[in-house]
Amino acid sequence: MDSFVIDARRLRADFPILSQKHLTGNRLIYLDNAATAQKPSRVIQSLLNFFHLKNANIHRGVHWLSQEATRLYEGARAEVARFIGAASEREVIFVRGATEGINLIAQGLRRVYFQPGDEIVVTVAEHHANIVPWHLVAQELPLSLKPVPLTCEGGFDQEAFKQALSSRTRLVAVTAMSNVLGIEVPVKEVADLARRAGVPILVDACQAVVHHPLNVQEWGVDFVVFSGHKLYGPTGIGVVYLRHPWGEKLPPYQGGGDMIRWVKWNESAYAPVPSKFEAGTPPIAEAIALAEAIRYIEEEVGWDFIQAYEKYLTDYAQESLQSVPGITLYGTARPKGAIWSFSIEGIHPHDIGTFLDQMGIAVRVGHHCAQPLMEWLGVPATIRASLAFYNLPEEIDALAASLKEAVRFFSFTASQS
Amino acid sequence: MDSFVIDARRLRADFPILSQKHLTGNRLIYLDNAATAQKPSRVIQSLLNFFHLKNANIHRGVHWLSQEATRLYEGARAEVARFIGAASEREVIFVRGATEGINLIAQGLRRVYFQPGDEIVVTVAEHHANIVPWHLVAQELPLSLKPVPLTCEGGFDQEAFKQALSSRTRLVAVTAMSNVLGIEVPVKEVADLARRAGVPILVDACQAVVHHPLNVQEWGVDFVVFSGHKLYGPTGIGVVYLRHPWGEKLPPYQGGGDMIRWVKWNESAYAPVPSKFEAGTPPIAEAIALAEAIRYIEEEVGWDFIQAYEKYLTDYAQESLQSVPGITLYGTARPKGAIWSFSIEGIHPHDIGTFLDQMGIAVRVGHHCAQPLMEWLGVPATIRASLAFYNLPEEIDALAASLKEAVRFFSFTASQS
Amino acid sequence: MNAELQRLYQDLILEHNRYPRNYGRIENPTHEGEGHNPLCGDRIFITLRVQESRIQDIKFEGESCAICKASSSIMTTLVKGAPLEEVDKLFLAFHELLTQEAVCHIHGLPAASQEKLRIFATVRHFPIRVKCATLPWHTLKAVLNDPIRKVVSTE
Amino acid sequence: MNAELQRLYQDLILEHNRYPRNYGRIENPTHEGEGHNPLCGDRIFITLRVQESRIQDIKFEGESCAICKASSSIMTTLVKGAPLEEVDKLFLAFHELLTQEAVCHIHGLPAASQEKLRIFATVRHFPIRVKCATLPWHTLKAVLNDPIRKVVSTE
Ligand SMILES: Cc1ncc(COP(=O)(O)O)c(C=O)c1O
Ligand SMILES: Cc1ncc(COP(=O)(O)O)c(C=O)c1O
Repeated sequence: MDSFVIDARRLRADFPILSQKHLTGNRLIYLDNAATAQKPSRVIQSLLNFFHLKNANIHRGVHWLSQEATRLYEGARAEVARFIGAASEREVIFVRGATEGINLIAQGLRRVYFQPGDEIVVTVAEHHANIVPWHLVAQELPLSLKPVPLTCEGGFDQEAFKQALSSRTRLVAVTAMSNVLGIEVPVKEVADLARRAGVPILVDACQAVVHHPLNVQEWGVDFVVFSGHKLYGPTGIGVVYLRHPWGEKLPPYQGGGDMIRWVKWNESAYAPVPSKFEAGTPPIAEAIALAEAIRYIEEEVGWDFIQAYEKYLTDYAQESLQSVPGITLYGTARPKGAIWSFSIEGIHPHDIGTFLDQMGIAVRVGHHCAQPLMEWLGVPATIRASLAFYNLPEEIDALAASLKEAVRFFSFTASQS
Repeated sequence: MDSFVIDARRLRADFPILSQKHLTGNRLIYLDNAATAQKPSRVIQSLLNFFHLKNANIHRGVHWLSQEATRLYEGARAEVARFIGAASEREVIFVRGATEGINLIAQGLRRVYFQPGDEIVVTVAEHHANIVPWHLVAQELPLSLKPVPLTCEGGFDQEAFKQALSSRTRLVAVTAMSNVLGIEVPVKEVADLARRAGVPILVDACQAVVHHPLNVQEWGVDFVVFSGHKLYGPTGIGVVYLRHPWGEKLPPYQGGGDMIRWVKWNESAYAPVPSKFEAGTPPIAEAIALAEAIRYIEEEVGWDFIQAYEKYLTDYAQESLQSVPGITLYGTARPKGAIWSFSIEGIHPHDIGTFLDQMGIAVRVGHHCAQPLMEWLGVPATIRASLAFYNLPEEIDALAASLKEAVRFFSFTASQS
Repeated sequence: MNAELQRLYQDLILEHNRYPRNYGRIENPTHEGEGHNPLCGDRIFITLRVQESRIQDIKFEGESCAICKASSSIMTTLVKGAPLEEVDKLFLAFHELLTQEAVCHIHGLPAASQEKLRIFATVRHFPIRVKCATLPWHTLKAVLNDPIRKVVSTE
Repeated sequence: MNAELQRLYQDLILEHNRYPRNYGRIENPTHEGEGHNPLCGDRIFITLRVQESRIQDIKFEGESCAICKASSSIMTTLVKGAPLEEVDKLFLAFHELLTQEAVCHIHGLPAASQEKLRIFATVRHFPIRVKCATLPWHTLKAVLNDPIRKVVSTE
């Protein structure tokens, strides 16, 4: 394992923020990667280069800078298409993030696909981004969500899933990896079930895309979304994969420049995909920097390393955390990404969050935008430590040690007062 | 005027891209500012600082970085609110850009405000961003756009505007400054007319916000949108101003994390404004960098300088361009921003665009996302030179000289062959 | 141990968190209601009986962080038996304490009450935790204004 | 004068732009149709008469840039009188010329035609202008496939 750790230590040098001191003077231990990842210098440099050397608006300019910006932006699309195994870059749409992505799909399906009373099969582990967009649709066109439970360990329950599918099912929309539990949903298997049920499948790949390579064609899915900022890219950029011919079927999400063929006062005709779905000036520098993040991951980190080392960290963390008195770990099923949610008996997660913060440790506490999952788990909130390939075993040691200290601190006994 | 030019020359040092050489070896002359502005070092540095020092997701984290990021992001909102004279920062929503902004408003009004058959009064000079979103609404709920013509010089025609208002009018939606002609629409006056007609008014301030200070309360308007990238900020960020209580009346545009109060499987309740309209992870670094752009404009450039110098440049350009044989300038009415659209007899704008590009001069040619305006002007396309406070008179001289050369080049005479 | 933490989690707070006073529900309440902080999941339920413009009895229960639980517990000890007028004063005093830069003296309140409230002053340095401390007070105020059961949110 | 510009706007292109051949509309066309490049606003209208699998007559008109106009003009001179089979070959040859890295010889076409087409080879270095050159050819092809009036777009 030592060689792993040496590599991780070397890679940390690519992330300037990680060598920062915390406000308290402690060394910063960043374990909130599922909320957003830190950015390697290459990605930051990419933004800088764009604005220093190539900045222009895209598509409509015959001048050099505009052509350069267009080339880089469309190059980023091609890079993403290759990265996710899309059949064509025309299947890749740039949006602000996963949330906008699901809203784009939801509103499109509202207009041309759903019928009143339709059901959408989801898992109990969905992020609000895969719940609330459907509520907005449901306000205009009644439909309902059908949540499929997980096993007690947070694993995928095929039987339960099969039972949830019915003649009213019109869409399967699942997370590929829970942002709270880290557990994986076997997308290929679910896609098979969806296909047999004759309905399309949407995959929220926000977390999955960070922890292992994926291939939308091998998955056999119709819609995929993810956010750039969790994939070591900048904020303000995300990706929607619309398998052909969904891009033709869905109406445009937003109207404006660049998504039109022609415009008259009473009518307009739309450009072909992907432009049809990218109204107005897109996040140009951000798309280009996302492509740089992808190249960084593939070229300088490598999926083999990420998968092997993160598995090591996941196991290490499990063992370490289990030594904390009164801890409950959620989602112990495998396979899982390097995310651990837990609670500690008698201490509210919020207090743990503040305590750890004062130790320089950044974790997330709360419902993690997954309130229905909290309800299913029967907890008001959890503490979540989510890891990246730049985290170190000693950071996990520090977490476990601080948790133990917290347990002592909060178990106030009468004798102390 | 010399002191102006000295100041402009000094300010150019803040824009690293301007000292770049063009592909052809020529000095780069960037006159495509209405498409997107170049970014001062301070803005680029702001992105860098955020990702180097403060990067975290916002609102839901108790840890230090997250609190810092939240403070900076909400600070940016307060900065923008002050900049546009909003009554409260809760009236300011961050979006990707003006285009998304108008779509957000349009879809909200579709759901709670418009009735079939309603009319929206616009000017003939609208950008597609203020046309196509209404078409998308009209597909679900029939309504129509009523374009008000300008005077022949491109000026505002109050009589025509008054006549356009009728009992069917339910919204006035106008650009404050044409991105093609630079001419200004007197927003305060139009807002008065709208108020008298009892309808709300939306203002597309994309260009106006760049060329002069504005105050939404003095204007007396209900909705305002603009894009950060035209205001010397990064791509991926824009602003919607929703005058209270429109934020309460409009339903959320997108569903997801951070815009909810609580979520159950069949229903969710929304957070108060502005969160209600900001589903998911917003463009955090971009909002912070936009605030930096605003500070740069106010502190280091100054509105007095911008207005006086750009007026000088506008006049200078008018004179210079008029010396080009066969030129027609569009939109000579005043007041106007530093934008000139023109055509040259017998030469297609596209050929001029390529010609100028080879001289190192970046202008935009085409319909500028304003096809109905092109039709109204009776031209297939125009050439547009749009100026910023960092442009120099000698750059305008170079433009005029190159245009004259182009005229000679394209007036091929039989003797040449 | 980190000094900031000890300033936030003073002994009295930890003690009230561990051994909350007036925990539970009273019988035959005249007012009751729930308070909820969706950010961290704090949720408290207050029942109380008002007679002759005075809070005769009050209890709280719920799941919440230490700050919220201690604040609830201390609140009940302060308002139990107090005339509604004084409850108003306490509410305002507490609100000021948590939002203003420096409040040394809270006028018109018994010194013992002031002291109990003042242990929450350091919460100000943890802006994200302020709502945890104020939730019980906001809930109490809302519940008093309206004897019908309702949910209060601090967001 | 910039050398790249002179490579793009060769004399023959400028000459055809200024003095386009077969400009206008023919009477009694068997085929007609419009081509449109929304990016730059190029718009051309083609009328032609096909008899015995041969383009007997063809004219074009419209508003367009120099590249598009010259390409239209040269196209009409090449296809006028040509059998449809040869038109197909010319279309393919032109398409290759503008999209492939290096095309020196175009097989199966008269040398004179080849030369005329080849002046458009440099357009390849101006990717954003390629559609200007190909618009007339795409329009012709679409129009030939379908004698009913239709609008073709290069976008
Ligand atoms: C007047 C006007 N409105 C709207 C827009 C659309 O802005 P964006 O493309 O940044 O959404 C622009 C810029 O293109 C504009 O100039
Ligand atoms: C599984 C999952 N889905 C969706 C989202 C929403 O992503 P964003 O906030 O970037 O739109 C997240 C992240 O918060 C997530 O983890």
